[in-house]
Amino acid sequence: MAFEAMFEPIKIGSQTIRNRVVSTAHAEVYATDGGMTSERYVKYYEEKAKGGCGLCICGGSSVVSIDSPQGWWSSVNLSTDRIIPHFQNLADAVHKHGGKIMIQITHMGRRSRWDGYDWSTLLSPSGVREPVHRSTCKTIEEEEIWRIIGDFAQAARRAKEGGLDGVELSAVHQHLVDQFWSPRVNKRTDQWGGSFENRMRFGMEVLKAVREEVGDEFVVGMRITGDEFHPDGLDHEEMKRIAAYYDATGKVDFFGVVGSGCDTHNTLANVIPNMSYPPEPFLHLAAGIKTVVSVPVIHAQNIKDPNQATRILEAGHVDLVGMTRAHIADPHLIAKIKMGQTDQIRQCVGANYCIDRQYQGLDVLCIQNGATSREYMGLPHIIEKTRGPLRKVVVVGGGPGGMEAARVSAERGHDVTLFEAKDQIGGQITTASRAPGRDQMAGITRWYQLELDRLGVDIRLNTPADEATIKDLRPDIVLLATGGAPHMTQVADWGFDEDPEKSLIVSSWDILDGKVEPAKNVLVFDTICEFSGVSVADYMADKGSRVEIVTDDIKPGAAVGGTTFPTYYRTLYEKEVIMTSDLALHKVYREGPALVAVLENEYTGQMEERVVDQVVVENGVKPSETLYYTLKPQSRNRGQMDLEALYAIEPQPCLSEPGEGFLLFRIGDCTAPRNTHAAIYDALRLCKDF
Amino acid sequence: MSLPRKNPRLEWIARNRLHPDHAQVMAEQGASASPSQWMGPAGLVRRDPHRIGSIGPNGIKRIDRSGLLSSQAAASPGRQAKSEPQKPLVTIDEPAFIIAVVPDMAGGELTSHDRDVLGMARQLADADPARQGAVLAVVFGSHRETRFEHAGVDRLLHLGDERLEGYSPERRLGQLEALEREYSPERWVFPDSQLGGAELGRRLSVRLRERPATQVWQLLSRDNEWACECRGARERSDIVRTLPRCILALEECAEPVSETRHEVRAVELEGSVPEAMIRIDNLGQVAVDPASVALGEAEFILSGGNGIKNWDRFHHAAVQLRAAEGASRVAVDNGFMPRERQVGATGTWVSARVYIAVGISGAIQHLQGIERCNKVVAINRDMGCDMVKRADLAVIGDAEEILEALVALIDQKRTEEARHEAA
Amino acid sequence: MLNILIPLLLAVSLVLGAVGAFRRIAMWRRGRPSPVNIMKGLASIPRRYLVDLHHVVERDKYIAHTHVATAGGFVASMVLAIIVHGFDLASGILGWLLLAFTAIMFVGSVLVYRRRINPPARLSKGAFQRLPKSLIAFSLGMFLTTLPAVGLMPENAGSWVFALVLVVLVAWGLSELVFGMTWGGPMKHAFAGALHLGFHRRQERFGGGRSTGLKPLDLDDRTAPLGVIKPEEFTWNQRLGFDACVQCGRCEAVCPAFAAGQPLNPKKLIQDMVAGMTTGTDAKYAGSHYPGQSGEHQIGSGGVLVARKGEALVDPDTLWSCTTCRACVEECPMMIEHVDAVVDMRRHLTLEYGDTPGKGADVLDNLIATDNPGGFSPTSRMNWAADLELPLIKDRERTEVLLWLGDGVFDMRNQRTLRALIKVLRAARVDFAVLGNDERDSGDLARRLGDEATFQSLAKRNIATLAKHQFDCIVTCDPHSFHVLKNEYGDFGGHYTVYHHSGYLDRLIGADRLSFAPAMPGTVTYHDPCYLGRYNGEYEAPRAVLKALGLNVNEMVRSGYRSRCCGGGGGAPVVDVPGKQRIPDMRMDDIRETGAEIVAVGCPQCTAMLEGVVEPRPQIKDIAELVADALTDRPDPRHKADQQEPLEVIA
Amino acid sequence: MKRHESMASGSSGLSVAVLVSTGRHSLTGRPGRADQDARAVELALNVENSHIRLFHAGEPGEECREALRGYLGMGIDSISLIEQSADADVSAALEEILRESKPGLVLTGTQAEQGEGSGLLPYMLAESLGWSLIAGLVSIESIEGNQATILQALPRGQRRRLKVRLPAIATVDESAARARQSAFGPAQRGRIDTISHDSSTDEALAGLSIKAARVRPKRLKIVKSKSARDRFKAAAAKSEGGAGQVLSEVSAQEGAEAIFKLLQDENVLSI
Repeated sequence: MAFEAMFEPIKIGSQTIRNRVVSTAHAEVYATDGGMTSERYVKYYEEKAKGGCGLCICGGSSVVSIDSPQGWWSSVNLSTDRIIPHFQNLADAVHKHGGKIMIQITHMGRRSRWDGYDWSTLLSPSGVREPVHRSTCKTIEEEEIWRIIGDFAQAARRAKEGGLDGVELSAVHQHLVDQFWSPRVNKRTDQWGGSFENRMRFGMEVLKAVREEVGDEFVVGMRITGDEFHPDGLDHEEMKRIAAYYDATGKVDFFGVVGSGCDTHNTLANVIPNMSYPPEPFLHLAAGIKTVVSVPVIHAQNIKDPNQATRILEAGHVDLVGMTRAHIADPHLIAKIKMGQTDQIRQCVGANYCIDRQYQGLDVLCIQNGATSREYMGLPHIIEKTRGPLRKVVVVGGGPGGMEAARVSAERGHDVTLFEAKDQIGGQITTASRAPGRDQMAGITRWYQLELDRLGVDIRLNTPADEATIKDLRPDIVLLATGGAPHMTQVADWGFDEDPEKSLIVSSWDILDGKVEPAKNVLVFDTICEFSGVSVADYMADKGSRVEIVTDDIKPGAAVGGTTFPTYYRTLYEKEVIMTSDLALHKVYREGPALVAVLENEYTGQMEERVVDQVVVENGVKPSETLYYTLKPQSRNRGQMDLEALYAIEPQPCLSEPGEGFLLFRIGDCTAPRNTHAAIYDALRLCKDF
Repeated sequence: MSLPRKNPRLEWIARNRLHPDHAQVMAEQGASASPSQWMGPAGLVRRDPHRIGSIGPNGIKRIDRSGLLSSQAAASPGRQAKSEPQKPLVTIDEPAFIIAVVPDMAGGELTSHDRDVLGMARQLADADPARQGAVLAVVFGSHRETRFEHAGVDRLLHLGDERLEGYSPERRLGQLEALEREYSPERWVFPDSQLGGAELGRRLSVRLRERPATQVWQLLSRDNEWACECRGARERSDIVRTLPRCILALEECAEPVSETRHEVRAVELEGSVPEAMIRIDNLGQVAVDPASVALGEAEFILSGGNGIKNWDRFHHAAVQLRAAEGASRVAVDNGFMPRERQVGATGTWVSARVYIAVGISGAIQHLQGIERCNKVVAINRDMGCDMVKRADLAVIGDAEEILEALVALIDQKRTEEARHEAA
Repeated sequence: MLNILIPLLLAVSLVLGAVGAFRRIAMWRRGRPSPVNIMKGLASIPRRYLVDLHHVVERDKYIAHTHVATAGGFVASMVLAIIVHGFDLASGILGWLLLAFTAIMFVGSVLVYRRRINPPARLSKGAFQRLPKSLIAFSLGMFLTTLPAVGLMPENAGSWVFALVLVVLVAWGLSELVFGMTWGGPMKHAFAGALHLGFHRRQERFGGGRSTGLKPLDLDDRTAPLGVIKPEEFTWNQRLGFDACVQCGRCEAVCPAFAAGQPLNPKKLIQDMVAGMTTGTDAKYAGSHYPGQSGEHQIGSGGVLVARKGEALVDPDTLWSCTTCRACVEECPMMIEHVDAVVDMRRHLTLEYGDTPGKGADVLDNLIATDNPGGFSPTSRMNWAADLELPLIKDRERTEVLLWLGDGVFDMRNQRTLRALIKVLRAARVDFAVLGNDERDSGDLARRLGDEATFQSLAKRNIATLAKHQFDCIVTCDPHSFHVLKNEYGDFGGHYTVYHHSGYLDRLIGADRLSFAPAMPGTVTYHDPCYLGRYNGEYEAPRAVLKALGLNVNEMVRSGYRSRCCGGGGGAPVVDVPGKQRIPDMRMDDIRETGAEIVAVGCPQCTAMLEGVVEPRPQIKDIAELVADALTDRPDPRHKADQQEPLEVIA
Repeated sequence: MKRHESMASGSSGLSVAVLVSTGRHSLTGRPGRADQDARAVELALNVENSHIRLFHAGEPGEECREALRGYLGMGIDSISLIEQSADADVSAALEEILRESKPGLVLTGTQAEQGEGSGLLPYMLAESLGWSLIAGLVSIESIEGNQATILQALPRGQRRRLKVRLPAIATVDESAARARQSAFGPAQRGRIDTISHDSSTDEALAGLSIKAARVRPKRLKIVKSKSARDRFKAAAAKSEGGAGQVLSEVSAQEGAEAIFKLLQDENVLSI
């Protein structure tokens, strides 16, 4: 039996966990109504349990006190007994499938925002401000310390009464407990600061109070960091000492270990390592903690693959592996391993769409899986075969939308043909994956390629579909996912020309796709500020160009999420890319052998120039609509989608209406440029009822 | 670097922002020494943001907005040269005792196991500041190790006699006995490895009538006395015992030396070593079928990725090179190679002496899987790919042509060799 | 002349026949002893012949009618001929009767003759090609000879030439049919066959019974041979059984290994056993050989049937190709026990030489050291069910059902079946418990691989474990465990009521303890596991369960007692003898022929073998999975459960 | 020495002694053949024209006998069981037996599955008997006169050919051919001949504390820097070799030569 090590049950405290795989605590941003778990929340975890996950620890940063605001991230609020019946639903749903569920409880101290909800005064041991949340805070008083200790105990009681299997005390990510631990934040000289014992006191009192309240049977764990990576913070040796100190009490049932602190943007990116990181980059820290504690150790951070998980477990570095993003990408991960379908696992690529949304206070979604966290709406992870008529479905365009449309249609049992003009499927994903450190994006395409092959989809590469080729196939449904092209013509003075010889500017796609070689001195003008601009700058600098990236927005990469822009910045600065903001590209003209780019200051209108060899422009996508307008008049539905049905996740009414000819739909960027998730989501919700 | 020429008047003007010529002087100064900003013909300021600032006296980039010190600018900004920090050198002139270590020196270099064992020897030598010991390494035959000083070697006994080259346990034992007579090491430490240490260590122990501690995996300090923990009963038990004189230690028995340099003072055996009775003749290594060795164990791997177009030729090359075959995840997903050949974090971790990556760009998972390889060769079209950055040797060009040339070269050498033998 | 010669011929042939019979019996008796009740055995022959044997023969109507006419005609003619001609009592009805029977026999013989023109490949040729002519000669000769006796023809009619022809015809017929019967001619089957029916080593098979469990070896008796390597090491009645073979080749036609091109042909194997007892060579054998083999074979040096090195009559691969599916036994009109012979010889190879091929040695080592064939830690048996909280029987005073999980606990595929079964049992509120880590492999695999010692060790320890607990019955989803627990543990003192899960589910459905949602559309076929069907006669329950789910079963051509093996039995996948094609692929072709989208199975081995067939192929689902998928939550469960009467079969 | 030569190559064939120990299954601890010792027996059985004797020195008991039957089942008629106390140093007894029985070749496993398992015993015997010692034997290629040509195991599946003077004691590597199946019949019929022998107590044994082995995970990358940023970078960065040689714009031929040279330097090419 392969992957045996993953399937050996383990006891955590009184609970037997059926396997070694954990969905660790993360903020789901799904709780509603004052921090109550909702149907959406329950279904999201039920799906993981159904898929075989051993232990789910839900509710990242679920708060125990009312002065730790839960509203910003729609996290769970354990400061009131109102939560108890909600937990009962959650516990039943997970237990029904043999899973175990615990919740992370915390007081976030200074790590929050104060400017909303109850306009709380944030607390911290010494009133030191936290950079990531730009939050100021007061110095905590003795009375407040004891109140919060009591709040922890009450929160644990509520989890227990709600039928959950345990709580995880968060002493990581610079929450209140580890704010007391860290000399970086705790400058106190009273009994709560200074010496090791004093810094440990708050966490110890919390642990004691919680244990006292819930008894020995209920699981109580702690999540800690393995090294804060701050010069004035807690290092690995100190963390080992702390872990051993708490372990010696016998009151802790497990430790979860995370590498890196996260109170700066740069360290925060470590906590949820994106695709530019090596696999399990911080395993050594968790393994170090394991050498000093007597209870099981959980480690998550870039563990996504069953082979990788097995290797880690077999080696005995830790006892359980967190595969959290892996479960967001595919909650049926474990079931697929057990079914011998490891090649069918939709593997997390580390795009961090999930966590980057979370930091913007948006619900957690997966870049490549439209069903995740939409289980409550009835979006399926497993597409069932249709019981209705089998149809001929033609999909035009092999980008994310087209691939998902072809996959879902084929899973429904239809006869699917996919046209792709290029020599490989993937669309813009392929272009995106060419940038340094972004190659994992291609993993999305690889999964689709394997699935489409398995489902027997007829993929026609190097075949730009036209009216005749499509109609030759006598389709019942035509889906256009033809994407678009770089939008280079918006400003005439940029000097774009279809003829590359004459054009003064180059698109970022042409650079990344390798059609145009990077020149020596380059100006990248990026008005979109998503991944594409910083990617192309990074790519060119990597090839040896001197690059300046200019934007008229507030900073280059402004729209790149909180766990990803730091890794771009690390590499851009390292390669001496100049990042300039607030300047718009006004005009490009030739002067002798050089190009001169005229930039206009967004706020003063002042002009300045750059003398360069090449000007690269990233101005987003212009939809390709020609084919659509050719086919539209001939289609039964005139290309229209019933939005009410679409948004309600219901079948398009036209599917059941009789009539001659084909139905026409278009999805993704050929409608309006959005993103990968949007294209995939549209394809899924539209095609699941074909 | 030439000394900067000074013009005190211009410096004065540059410092004096109220001087009427200030702007012009500043512009001229900049223009002569790579300007960062100047006036373009269209009357718009032209900037070269790459040129802003210079390297200050501390070797750190400095931007002098005051202009006060700019004339002293020495160098334009650029990447700061990285230098390896020099570790302190430890010399032990009169050691209180000797810890003798006999490293395996596979391939003429210290193995990682050797380094671990030297690390353990270091612990034994340095434990008591009042009684400082020295680590003596015994090296047989020729070697190409250049970093003994970083591995914690105080004394090096290099026995270069060519008869000690290769597998020669009986002769080597004779030399170690001589060493025992002359230096009476306080302890003998061997790597307990199939490469030689396991055998030589046991031979010496029984010769010296010492009961060795074998498969030692950690030292323990008990009441000012050394003890050790060993594996016993084929990995099934742990045995704690007082530390004997002869120690055969497992990999990772101790951290290798990393913070100090050591003297590597050469020593020699004074007396003559009696001729050993030789009962074993080494007839040399035997070619084995690479397919019979597990991928994770393979010594030599030829690995193919997306850049391979003709897989038959790849397989042919692997056969000719007598290398085990590996593949990137992409090649496996695309169905060109079986799943069990996948190298990387999501496949097999390999530890080859030489790993040739053909047409593999080097996804981060793949790079992790080859972390333990000794030498990595990249054959790739893309000079900027991560595999080329990782490689010890990278050849940029058409993978198939290069492979074919390599196979032809090997063919040619083999024929020559065969002719040579026949003659 | 005739009235002298004919009685003389009769007398001579009878005497020669008696001598031959004596010698033949003595030859059989050179085998190992096997106690039988002689009188009872002899007395049982007619009924067994006419009922049990005919029951099998009747599966082929043409040959059944032919056989009735020919054999019935001959027996009657012979008896009458002795009376009519031997004692010259031709007058009256007897002569006419003799005429009638010889005429019937003649018709039968002609039918036999027709069968022999372009005979199917399974039939042996050689002497058997002669037989119809001999039959015709006898019936014709005797008919014509009798004509004068009843006065239809004048005495001494025709010339002496005619008389001589008649004598030759009768002599020919008598020599083939009377003493040919005991001297090894093709009619040997009648003589040996009749006695074999009487002295069969599995008496239980007659009268509709079933006897499929292997006979134990006495391992404590150090002098007893371990299995069989020489012909004399078979029991005498096994030898008798081999001699009963009529080389009809029905076994050959149904043998999955033969069809797959593996070197096994059950008919040839039995003939090799006969050759071993008699001539020591297969030179005269005129049927199909073992696939991939040809030429003559002699008994090995030292008189061994199977040679480890060099040549003998039987190659070890022949023995290891057998899946022990019992199709040959089921099909044999002479009720010969091929599988017993195969296992007897395997026993010798394994127990004496340790010559179990392929992965056999690993599997047996694992069974010895870990009590499961995969070598998994015996303490990890319940790992798969950590989340199911299964009740352990050791925590219970008694339970209705002891759920025997089998080694499928280590297999992720079979874990799904087990989960489904547990879901169903819970839905039906069955009071069940498991042995947990105390369970061991049932010993089936070891026994089929010939390792009787390991089998007995496992069996005895399992029986000792079971003796510690109180339960009403055992339920298992593994037909191999089912068979061993039900039919083979008895020899070691383990007697239990055992159900295969299909049978038990059928009962639960019958007792209205399960309710289902309407069946999904789609066609289903059902594959009978050998160890459930042929070994235990359970053909109906699985079909009844499928019917209860609202599924229509599209039967395969080969189903029920004629089901084709999946290739997974008898340790065949472990020893893995190569052939021209794989048995499961052939079975999948059978399945595809039905057009079914789902094939329902009831055995972990079958599931594994069939799922090993490359896709695209129909889905493979265990009956338990189909039942679990169709379950609906019962309304008002608690209330009903409290008043639930226990199933009468269990209580 | 002279006498030995006659033993080793006389007309009666080579006399091979196999020293076998009692094994324990790695998962269940059940007694049985020790894997390497069984491979040693297998090697001995494959030496042509040889006379094989099996010796076991240890505490007789049911478990011991059960384990020894595993060897008998390989088709061995008898095993000599030299009775020793549980805490005995068996080397003296074995030395004496070997001195008496004068085998040409002694085979045994590399390491025992029970007890200290130091693998020292064959070395002690070779030293005190003055015989050759071979470590890591995988197969015996030929025996001519008092010379044996054998293959020795090296790491990573590699092999080395050695010519050894007999008499010799060889430790058999776990990569030697696997032992044949042990059959029930011969295992039951084979004899275990008990030989009484004085035991000399292994005094050192009392000083050892033996426990079940702990899990010892392989070392992960070491990031020891005192600088938080260095630790951070070392963990988060992908592995790069740094100072590798890059050959661009060279012919395929030149590229191949550079690779060829590296392969030769690293000694991975077998030519």
